Amino acid sequence: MMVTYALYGVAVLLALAPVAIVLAASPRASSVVYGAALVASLSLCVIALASLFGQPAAVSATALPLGLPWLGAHFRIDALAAFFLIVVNLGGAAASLYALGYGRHEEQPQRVLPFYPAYLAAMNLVVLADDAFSFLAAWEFMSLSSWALVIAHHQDRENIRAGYVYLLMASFGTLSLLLAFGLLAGSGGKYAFEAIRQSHLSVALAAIVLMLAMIGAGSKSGVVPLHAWLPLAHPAAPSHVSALMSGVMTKVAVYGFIRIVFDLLGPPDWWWSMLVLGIGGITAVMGVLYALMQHDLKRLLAYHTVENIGIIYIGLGLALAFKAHGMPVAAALALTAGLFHVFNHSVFKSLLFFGAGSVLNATGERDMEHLGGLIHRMPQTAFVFLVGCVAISALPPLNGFVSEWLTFQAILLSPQLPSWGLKFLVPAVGALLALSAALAAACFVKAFGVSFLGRPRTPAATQAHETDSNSLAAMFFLAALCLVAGILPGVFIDALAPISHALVGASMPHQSGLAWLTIVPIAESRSSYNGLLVFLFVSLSGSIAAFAIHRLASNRLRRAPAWDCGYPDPSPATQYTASSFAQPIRRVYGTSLFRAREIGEMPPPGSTAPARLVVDMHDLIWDGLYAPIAAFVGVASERLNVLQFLTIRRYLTLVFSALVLLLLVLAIWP
Amino acid sequence: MIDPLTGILFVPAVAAAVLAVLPGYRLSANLNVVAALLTFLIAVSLFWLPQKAGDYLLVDDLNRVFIVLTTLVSFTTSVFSASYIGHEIEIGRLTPTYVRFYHAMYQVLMFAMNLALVANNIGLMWVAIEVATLTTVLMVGIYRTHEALEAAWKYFILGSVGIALALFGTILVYMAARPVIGEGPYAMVWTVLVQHAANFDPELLNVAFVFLLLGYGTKVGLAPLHAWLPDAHAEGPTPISAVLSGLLLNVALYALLRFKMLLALNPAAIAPGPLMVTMGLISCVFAAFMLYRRRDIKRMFAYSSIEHMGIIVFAFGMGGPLANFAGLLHMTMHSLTKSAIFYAVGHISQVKGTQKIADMGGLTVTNPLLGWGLVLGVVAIAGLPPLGIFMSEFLVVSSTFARQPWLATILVLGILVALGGLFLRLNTIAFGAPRGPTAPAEASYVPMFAHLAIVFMAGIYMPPAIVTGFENVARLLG
Amino acid sequence: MALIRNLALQGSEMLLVLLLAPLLTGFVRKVKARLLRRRGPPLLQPYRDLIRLMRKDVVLAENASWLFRLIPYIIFAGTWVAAALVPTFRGGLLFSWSADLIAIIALLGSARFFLALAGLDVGTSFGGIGSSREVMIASLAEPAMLMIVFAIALIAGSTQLSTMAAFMASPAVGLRVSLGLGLIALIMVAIAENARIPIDNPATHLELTMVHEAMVLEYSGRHLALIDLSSFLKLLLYVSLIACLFAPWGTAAPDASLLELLVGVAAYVAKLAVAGLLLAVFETSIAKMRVFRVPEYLGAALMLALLATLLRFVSGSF
Amino acid sequence: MHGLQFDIAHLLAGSLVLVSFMMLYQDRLYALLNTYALHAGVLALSVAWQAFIQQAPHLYITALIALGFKAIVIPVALHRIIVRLGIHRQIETVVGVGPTMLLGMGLVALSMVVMLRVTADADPLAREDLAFALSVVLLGLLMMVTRRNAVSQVIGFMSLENGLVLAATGAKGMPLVVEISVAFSVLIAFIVIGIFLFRIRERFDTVDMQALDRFRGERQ
Repeated sequence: MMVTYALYGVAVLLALAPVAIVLAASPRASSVVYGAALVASLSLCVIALASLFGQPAAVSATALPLGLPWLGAHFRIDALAAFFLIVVNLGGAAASLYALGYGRHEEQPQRVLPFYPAYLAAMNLVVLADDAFSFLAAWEFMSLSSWALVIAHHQDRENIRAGYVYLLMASFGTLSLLLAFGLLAGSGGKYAFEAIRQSHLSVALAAIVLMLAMIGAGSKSGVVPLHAWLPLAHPAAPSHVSALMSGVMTKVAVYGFIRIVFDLLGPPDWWWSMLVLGIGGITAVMGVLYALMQHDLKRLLAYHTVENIGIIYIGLGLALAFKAHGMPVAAALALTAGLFHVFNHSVFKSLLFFGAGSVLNATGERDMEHLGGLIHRMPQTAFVFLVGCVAISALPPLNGFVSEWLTFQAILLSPQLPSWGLKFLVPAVGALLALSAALAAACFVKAFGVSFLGRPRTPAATQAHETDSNSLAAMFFLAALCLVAGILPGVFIDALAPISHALVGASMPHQSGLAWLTIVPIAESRSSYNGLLVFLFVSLSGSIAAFAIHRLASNRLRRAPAWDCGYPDPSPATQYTASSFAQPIRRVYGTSLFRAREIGEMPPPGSTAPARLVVDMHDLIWDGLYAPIAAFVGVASERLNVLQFLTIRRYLTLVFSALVLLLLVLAIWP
Repeated sequence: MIDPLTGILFVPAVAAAVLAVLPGYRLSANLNVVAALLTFLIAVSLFWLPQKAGDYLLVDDLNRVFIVLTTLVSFTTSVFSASYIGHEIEIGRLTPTYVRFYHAMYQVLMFAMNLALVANNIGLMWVAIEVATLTTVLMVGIYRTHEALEAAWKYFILGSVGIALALFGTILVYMAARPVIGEGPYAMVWTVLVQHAANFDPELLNVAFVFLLLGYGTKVGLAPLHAWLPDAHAEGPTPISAVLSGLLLNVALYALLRFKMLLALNPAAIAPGPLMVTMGLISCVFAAFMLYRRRDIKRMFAYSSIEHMGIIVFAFGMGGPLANFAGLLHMTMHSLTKSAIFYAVGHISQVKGTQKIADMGGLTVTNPLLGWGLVLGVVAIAGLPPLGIFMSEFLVVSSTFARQPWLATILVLGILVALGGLFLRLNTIAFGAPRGPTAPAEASYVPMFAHLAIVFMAGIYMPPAIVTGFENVARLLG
Repeated sequence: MALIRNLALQGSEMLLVLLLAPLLTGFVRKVKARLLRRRGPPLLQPYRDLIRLMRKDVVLAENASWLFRLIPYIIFAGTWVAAALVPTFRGGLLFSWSADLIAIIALLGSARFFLALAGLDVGTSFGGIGSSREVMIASLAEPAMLMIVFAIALIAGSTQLSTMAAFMASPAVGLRVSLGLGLIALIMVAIAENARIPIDNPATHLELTMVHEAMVLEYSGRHLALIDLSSFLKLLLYVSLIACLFAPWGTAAPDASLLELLVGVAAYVAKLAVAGLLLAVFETSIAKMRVFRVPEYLGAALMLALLATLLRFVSGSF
Repeated sequence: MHGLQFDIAHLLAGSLVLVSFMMLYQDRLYALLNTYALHAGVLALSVAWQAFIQQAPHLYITALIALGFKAIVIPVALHRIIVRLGIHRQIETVVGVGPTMLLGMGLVALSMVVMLRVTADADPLAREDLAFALSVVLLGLLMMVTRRNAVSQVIGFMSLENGLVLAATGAKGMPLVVEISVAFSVLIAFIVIGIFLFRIRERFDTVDMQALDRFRGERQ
């Protein structure tokens, strides 16, 4: 029974938490905890792989006498769960391996170690859960444990604030999911997913459930405009936790959405896809634009997660549209694209956060304006970080490109959709997707170029040192995974087949049999892509050129000062900074979206004051949505607070009027 | 072997008498603990006692749950109060005379609450609850400070009006019952009333319920009748705050439930549900907003009690097996959690020498056990898993949303706002740079962590016995 | 046997584009000079430049990293592979299925990605200016290009370049609005992508408006040669892309005889000549625009392409 | 029971309501005290009458308590307190007497409406009595909330409680009536003592909230 073994693994992780509390004082605690977590995650990963590849579509379920009485806690592994288990535990294993090195530099291990394994366990439980209560409990416990990790460094008020916003948004999401399950389960309280699958909701109720799920799962995965907590919370946590939150937890949220909308909710209505697609497109573009405006490396990465979530939701939305219109094959393509992107993003986003963490360790800096030239001091980190950047910018031959390519193929199928709304929306979403892809490339040119290339901008950057071997091992592992998934996508697509079979009733054609490991989404004549060959061609022609030139022409090389049109400036301050790099894009997009203004203050003639250039930007979503709510709560509590300071006579008046009111009600009662 | 039913009344009564004359706080504190423990053990034995109803006392599934909960919390509280009072005496905030008075009153309170729970006569129940109220009034004022007297006075006046209203309601119930049952004491015996409730005059019952709702609702602390509650919690000794929040509110609620059952049995009478639901929602949302402006830690958690009472009353008002079950569970969990929180708060304010939130900070650094205990308690009270209140809130919301979407939504918003308020303050208290005196606390952690452990357990696994018990009660409540 | 023939043809095409690319640029320069009443450099000047550069030492800035030395080869390889995947004088390339048009554009995208990184590597202000403007332009040009691909792919029912070309050559394709829009947008994008006037000036330095040249400012010797060659290739690629999509005449069939192949080559060269001529005339007849006018220009292209796609989505008859 | 007894009981109950109105009308503390004494006296009468017609001797005790304690002891004590605190001059009403009276009318009407909906098979005496009792209770509460002066508020509470006793005695054969009246007398005694102890001159809540703020900082 796969699920039983999986639960054993989770139990080990849970047991680690108290162990960590006990050990916290000792210096070996971190290696013990992370080592054990690594082993547990790996074994869970193996279990998941076994249940996904062993006999696909095989479902193993079990129930424990825990959780809700008279229902118990149900757990189940089907293809979908298995896939997400792989995502979770791959990320978990990588993070634990990374933390074996990174965790040593933690100054307050006792505030990190106990919650880390609990957090991993919670994410596993969400995926395993098979009834509403266990699902929500695990879901909220996931938020809770990660909250504890976010405020691990609680001396910094910013982290406390981040954790506060995070916890509020997370509970908001959980509560809306709770309402969704309230509808799904009905007042009879049929909380088991099996029972929910049997029951059928009316169209209106189903729509409400969809929106609640969109709000609940969306706020957790960070769709615009519910993303506000994400860029605050993810960077605040220790880097390996940031990687988990950004790379894995958002995917768990996506899992929740898929589970509810594709599995529990029954046949979709066509306009649902409009909602999901629209949100996805906006999320993608807004996310990457936000990211471009950042100069805090980890915050940039966090914002960029928002973009990738948008891409995933675009895939899911297309799948919904095709499913609603009875085009299972196309739906399978779209769903596979989305899921494949889930996997890819979890890989390279974790990789990038690890890289950021190593930089943070080496320099103590998260602000790109204080970095630069790290490629000389930490070449290996620079290399893997570069791989991550190329992958996340959706450039061939790495994996990011494949999933976006599949999404494009799915979009190209959608003219066959009958409904007019989609006819207009889908091309627009396609344009948004293309835009976000291009902007992503710009964003990571900035991220890598400013922090790793150029000249060091601060002494901290000058004294940077290469990170430790464990961290490097984790990062190289993920980088290799990026390449493999990029050049052998067929394997992954086939692995996803049982999921799309279960959810949309069809799957993409079998890939791995094809010549040269090409992938053909629909038909050979229509489109095909072969990452392996492209990779081979590029590397071959590159090396041939290099060989030829070095052999036939010259291979001599002299070092000299930089040319810079003859005006080289020794000061590194003359380099382009992160914000100046983003300036053209800010002028193009930000003027309207962020009300970005550049105010140049020129001192009057004769004054020796320096000229200043101030950029002021507004997060319109925050100003327009969150600030008013906060203000409302403030005002309401202020007004009501008067009731704390009344005189006894006035309190009596309250009682008296309540009495009279109720008597009046009785008097006019029919 | 004395009959347990009388035992749970007898032991506190005797203990009260003894404590009233016993000098020396150490001894009397221990005696207090012993008496409470004894009462608790006897109460537990009630489970093996068959249902029985005399003219004045009765045991049934409903009050078994309440009695055991009450005696348990009063036992743990007595343990806590032993160490708390010890500290108060050291710093000279209380004189031995007052402490003797305090212990005696404590047992009187136990007696009154147990009596209210086992009373089979609505008049007797009324008397018992009023005695309990007056006792707590005296204990709230025990510090004799400006604010303590203020709070006690406010509590006293509002309480007296509540008493009067409740009595009028009781009289009306008797009037309604008399034509059916006939004159004499039997028209006030609960079990008899229940049998004939269907034939009572509905109009009279309605008026009666209005008065009872307001009268006992004052004790439950429902808005807008709540005014006494925050100050009484804030100014009294912390053990009393724990008892108030953890027990006295429940006892009043118990009375309310009894009469709700009575009305529910009469088809012609108005449904008590909507009234309770409305007041519950008002209390929940109102208290949630009130959390934001609090500066005093005990007053804050008092408001949180109001909020949770609102949730419980909402659940019972909605009715139905699931919601009732959830209400009971929520009530139990809230009693345990809130008293645990007050234990922590008591020691914290003793360490910091103040109740001002602004003067506390970084507790998890300076006093890890207290700090993390408080964090755990707040996490529990905010309804986060894996603790028990999450389960009850899950059941309340999910079982009512399908029936009353808007009401459930309002409730959810209230819960969310309350969570925001609680954590806003918790961040200041438990995290960040330490503020205020950072002396290590000489505290008794056992009661607090025992409660939290129970709550934690309940959130993960509920023993079938308890579940069936609750289910019976839920069915009883209809 | 057929495989060997195909391989031979594929190889010959790859060499052909490599050989023709400098010539095209030289031709454009020559024509421009003529139009300006100058004699201008000889046609073969680009070849000479390349060879001279290859022979020279590389003068590398002190803090240039290993990435800086690697990038020219990456750019060259990416561009060359992309160019090799575009049918020139003969349809049905052997490896055409290994990357469709989207992938080709993505290949060019990765070349640009690394070029932009190169601009930042040495840490000079000019490099930064170049990179930041380049990514800004790309952030609009790439979506526009993808939209164009969508429009055409929806007409041809494929993103496979050979299939598309074959379809465009077939009579099945009539005159379509979306095609017209697509063509205009494609030309606009091509001009932007190749850093031609009015977007950028390939023949200038020491000017704050330069984009492409600013990025490669620190390159010298063989590195510079490779980068120049790549940009020649890119120009050729776009020309032959436009040619094979919108002027598929004279392209030899996959299984064509030697004679037909020669005809195809001739036709191809002719197309290149015409395109180069037009480009030169266009460039001389227009002035370079300010950097922040470029977004409007590219935005227009994006809108046109999006309109074309939208029309295709709404009805097949457009 | 035959008509006469009923009429007398009815008359007494009604006059209790009337006296409550008179109390609402008073604006001098002494006058108020005297009116209250009258109120208690009428209550004692009606209780005694109930005792007589119900043949319930224990009710006589209640009557005696009403007469002795409420009609004599308490007024005298309050009289002393007023003198001691020197507040016999003032009596501040929140709303003027006129509106208060109107409100009182409304309350009486309300209680009538509520009570007369009670189906008639509950015996009429009970109905009428309850209606009157309810109005007395409401009027007492009204008095508590419309008077700022502590003493007058206490008096309001006591008249409210008189209403309760009226209802309790009207409820034929209700047990515990005596105990309840005793308990209430104790309660009132507490309140009076409280006023005296805490020197509450003006109103129940002399402890100004600013003091509370100073100590607890509840208000920023």
